[in-house]
Amino acid sequence: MSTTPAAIPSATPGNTLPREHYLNATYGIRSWLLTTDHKRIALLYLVSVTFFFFIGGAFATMIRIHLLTPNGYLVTAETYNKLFTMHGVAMIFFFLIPSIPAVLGNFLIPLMIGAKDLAFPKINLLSWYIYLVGGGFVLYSFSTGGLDTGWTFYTPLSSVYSNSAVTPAVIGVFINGFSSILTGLNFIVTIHTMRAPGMTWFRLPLFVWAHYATSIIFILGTPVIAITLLLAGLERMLHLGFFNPALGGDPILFQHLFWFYSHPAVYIMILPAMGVISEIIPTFARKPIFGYTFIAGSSIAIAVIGFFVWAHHMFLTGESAYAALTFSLLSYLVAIPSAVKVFNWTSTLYKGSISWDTPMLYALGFIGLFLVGGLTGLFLACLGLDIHIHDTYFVVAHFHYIMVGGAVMGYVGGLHFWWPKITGRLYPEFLARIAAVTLFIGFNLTFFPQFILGYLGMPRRYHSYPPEFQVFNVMSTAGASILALGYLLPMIYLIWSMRYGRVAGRNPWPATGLEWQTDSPPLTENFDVTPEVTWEAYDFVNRPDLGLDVKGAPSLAPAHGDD
Amino acid sequence: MHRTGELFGQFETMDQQRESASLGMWVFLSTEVLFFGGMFMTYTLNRSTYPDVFGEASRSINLPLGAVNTIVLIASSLTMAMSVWASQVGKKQLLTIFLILTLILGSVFLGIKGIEYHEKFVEHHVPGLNFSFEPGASVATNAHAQLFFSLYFAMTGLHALHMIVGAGLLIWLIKQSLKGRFTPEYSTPVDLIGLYWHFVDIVWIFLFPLLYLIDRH
Amino acid sequence: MSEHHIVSPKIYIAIFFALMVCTLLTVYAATVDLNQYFSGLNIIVALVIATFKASLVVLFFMHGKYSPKRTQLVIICSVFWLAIMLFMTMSDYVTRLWS
Amino acid sequence: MPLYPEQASNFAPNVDALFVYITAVCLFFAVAVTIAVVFFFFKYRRKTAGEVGVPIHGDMRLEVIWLVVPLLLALTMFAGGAVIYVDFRRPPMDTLDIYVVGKQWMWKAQQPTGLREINELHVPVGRNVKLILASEDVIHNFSVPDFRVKMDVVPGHYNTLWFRPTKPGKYHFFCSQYCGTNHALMGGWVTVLEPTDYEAWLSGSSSADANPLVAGEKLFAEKACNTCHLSDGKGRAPSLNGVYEGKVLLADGSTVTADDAYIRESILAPAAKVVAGYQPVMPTFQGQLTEEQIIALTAYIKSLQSQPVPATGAGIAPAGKK
Repeated sequence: MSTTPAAIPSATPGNTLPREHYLNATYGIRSWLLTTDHKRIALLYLVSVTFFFFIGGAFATMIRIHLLTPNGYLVTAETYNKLFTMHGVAMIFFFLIPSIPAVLGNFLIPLMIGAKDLAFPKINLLSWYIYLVGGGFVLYSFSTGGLDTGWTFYTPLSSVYSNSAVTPAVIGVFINGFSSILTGLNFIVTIHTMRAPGMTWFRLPLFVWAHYATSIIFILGTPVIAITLLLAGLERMLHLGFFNPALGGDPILFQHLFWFYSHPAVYIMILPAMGVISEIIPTFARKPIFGYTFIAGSSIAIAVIGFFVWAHHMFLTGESAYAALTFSLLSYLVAIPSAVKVFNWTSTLYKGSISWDTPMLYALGFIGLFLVGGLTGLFLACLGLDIHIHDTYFVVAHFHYIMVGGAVMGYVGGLHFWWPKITGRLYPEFLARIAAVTLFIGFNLTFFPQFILGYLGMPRRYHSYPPEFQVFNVMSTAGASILALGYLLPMIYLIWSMRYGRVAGRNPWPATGLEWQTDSPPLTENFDVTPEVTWEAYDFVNRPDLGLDVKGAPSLAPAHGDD
Repeated sequence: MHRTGELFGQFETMDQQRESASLGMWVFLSTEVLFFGGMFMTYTLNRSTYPDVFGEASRSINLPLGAVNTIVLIASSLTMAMSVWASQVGKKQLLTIFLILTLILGSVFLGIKGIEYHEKFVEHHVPGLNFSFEPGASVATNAHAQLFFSLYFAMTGLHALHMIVGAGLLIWLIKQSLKGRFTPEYSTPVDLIGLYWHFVDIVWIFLFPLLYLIDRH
Repeated sequence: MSEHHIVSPKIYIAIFFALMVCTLLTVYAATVDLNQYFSGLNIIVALVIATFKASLVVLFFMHGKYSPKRTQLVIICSVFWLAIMLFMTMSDYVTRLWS
Repeated sequence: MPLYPEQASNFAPNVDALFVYITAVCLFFAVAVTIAVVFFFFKYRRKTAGEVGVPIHGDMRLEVIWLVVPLLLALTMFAGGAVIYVDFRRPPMDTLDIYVVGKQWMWKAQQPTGLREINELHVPVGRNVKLILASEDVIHNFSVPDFRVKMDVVPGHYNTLWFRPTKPGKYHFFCSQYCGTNHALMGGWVTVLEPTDYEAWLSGSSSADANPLVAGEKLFAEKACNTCHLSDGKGRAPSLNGVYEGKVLLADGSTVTADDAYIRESILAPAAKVVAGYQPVMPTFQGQLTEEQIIALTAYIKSLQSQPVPATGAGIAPAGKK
């Protein structure tokens, strides 16, 4: 991207930070570790999920280096298995699932709905501690023998045969589940009861709708994986029998229960990212989102239909062909709301006033990568094709496009978008654009070759592979090194900007949400007085306070509903 | 915890605070439904695969104890409901009495459960500990009976764990109640813990026929 | 419970007795071989009684009947999701034998 | 650099065709959206700092179109996949049956003649081949990319996988379900031979004691099966003559086909499906037989298919065989 004029609009740039805000309200370690302020808890989460991201990233790096050669000599088979398992566990349970909800959601939901805090601030803090305890168990497992069951913990490998430290890992993931549950509970109650006057359901930012949908999954899905892992753990620790085929139990039942949560868990990762994108696009196109109700409704539809498709992970386990047909059909249904979102985002760009700021670059990157990730889901939902590509690198590529291309792009883009609100300062725009483009290129180079590898038949979770697959593995590893740089760069300049970045002011973009109506960084109580909402979501025209050139705008008829 | 009837900073009104607390508890209970649900699913499949052995194994557990326990637990639900009523109408002494009754009934339930577990232990019916179902039972019957008893212990064990947590909460409530903390304006903790207690009762209402009453004819 | 509905102790006691009767009924029903009339009737009867008892507890002891709509929605959702899990999973096992 | 593996089975052309179709539809949408995004990105780039976009809130007709059109296209993909999958899950009747047992970390295959192979599988070209898959420990997956087939190998029950090789040659097979330390090494080669070569290979390397028929017959006596399952149907248990692939009438009035899975179940859980007219007296053999021994017994029972069926052979449904 070349340089762009007027990248940062000039709406109310302040010179100094507000005198008092949540970051300097109190000092000392205790004031952080015992805080009940949702914004501080969000920052605690930010630090801890970043920690796990780098742990998971380190494992990923070793995996990619090992796979440079067919008979990789970096690590043994046993170690390799532990690497990809620990990569999965760290990334999924301790980075991706909490990332956007617990960091951005925690920070923003009360601000967006005009509340002083979440409904249960102490429970919010508790959920962070639960996360830490769960993380502690998992790290203990990683450091005392590691874990080699795959992040899916399939029985009877995990409950009977594995010799690695399965028990502490299962306990850790079990405990961590309650952190998710409490976060979801807090969000649902907060969104129901804490909205400011005038903040009706259909004036809610789409980010909030996305988190409401996510919370449904947290609440109704997470307990199932908790109990399932508990049962598998009991089978291992106390030799009880639930799934153990030696006693006549059915290992496939474990998969049913596991995927009952773990498929919707994919939507836990992507829905909040979709929420972020739904905020960024109208802001940087300066126009209302196209089809508000459809985007909001599709979030709920994804969360609900997402619970009906899990057995598409099990087409080849010997599950009944009738069940397979049903689940395949339902899987195609869940693709539709995602498609609706993409079309609406694209249409929002039409006749917008589009700036090329970094968050917008992430949003566009997200659309591109999510498109690939989502469309390749259609291949996997297809029964006939799944026979061939199931459990190959095609699957690996597909879910990395969704989880890394989608969720992480959304997360990093969201961090940039709200960074001025979180820290009161702007990140360096030029470096940020370079990082965004680097990430996009690195990501595609890493994961696109894996689609081809998958169709060629390379199975996943292989520490060595036939030499004919080497070319694409080398490409993938090369891409991964670019990707790694792309992640390090924002880490460095974001930390730098906390001290040296330009002071942002209340509403640097400007954006329409309530969170931009208060100081950056906000007060501990969020707002001086409880705000009253008199405008529709994403309405730039009837908002003189934003200081935009509304008169010069080509205006259509007055704002009307989208139905 | 906090002083009685205090309005927390994040809320605007007492009503909002009460509604949030109640909704929060219900949402929590809905996760509990799915939490126990995973075990009910495992039970459903294993029982439908081995109906006969499950019947045989079920007949080996002590029905009179289970039935008495059901009655005890439902009675404790009644006293809990009465505590909620007492707190709502401001009968402070009655509240304390009902809470103590609930706690006693809950403890009786746990005590009887303990006796049952002991019986099973003596009979070598605890999977993973010298399990042997019946002298002369075939290898398969033995294996499938282990599935039943694993579920029996996991389900009743997790239920008992919930009871123990509930008992702890009740002790806290009784302390508060003795200090006269609850008034008709402020009885949220009694309401919420009441909801939790009734939920635990409901779980048992399903566990009882599923575990104790298979093919008793 | 915003309106803080107060249920009279008489109702509680009536419900308690109804629950007792159901408990005795379910124990009695288990001792009769109902499967001879219709395969699986015993378990069906047991579950119907249990569901009825649970509904009484939810509606009266837990004030479900007097709760706001959104609380009732939460109750319905939890039962619905439980049903998704049980029925969709069993749909696999039940149809395996068809061919 | 090949972009797709060799097409060496009856499924391969269909799977590839479906792949091309779905790729084409997806490419169309991906390209269309990408072009639109990039075009809008340049065309509507912000010109002045205070500029706002045109406040368009939505369009119901467009929403309906992009709800319905993708749905219809998705249904065609579903249908295409369903056709292949149903074919894949229903093996034809005239198959060459080969038993494959997976264990950490090797594959053992057994030809109908009893010839055993380890991490190798020889099949004739043009024949329908059915693999009957069993696992001795954890879940594995038998996968042959060049045939576009794979199936999980699950401990506790049989899965089947069938294909018809269309091209002689050597093809990789893999374990595709993660199964522990040496998962990546748990693979081998399928060798597809001309029928005559296959016959030659079979006779060239078979040995009598490896014959499951022989082993099964021995087991049948060792485990005292023959004391009840008398061939004249007068024993305490039904005669097994002609039972394989026939319909069996059960005590509860239903009938089942006596296929491999039924025989396996009857050995391990005899009480589950008792033949009409007999008492459930058979003990279970769970834990006393290895998967290979069960396969041997099954092979022996299968060989009784051609034996005369006794008149008193209760349990064999009147409809007769197949």
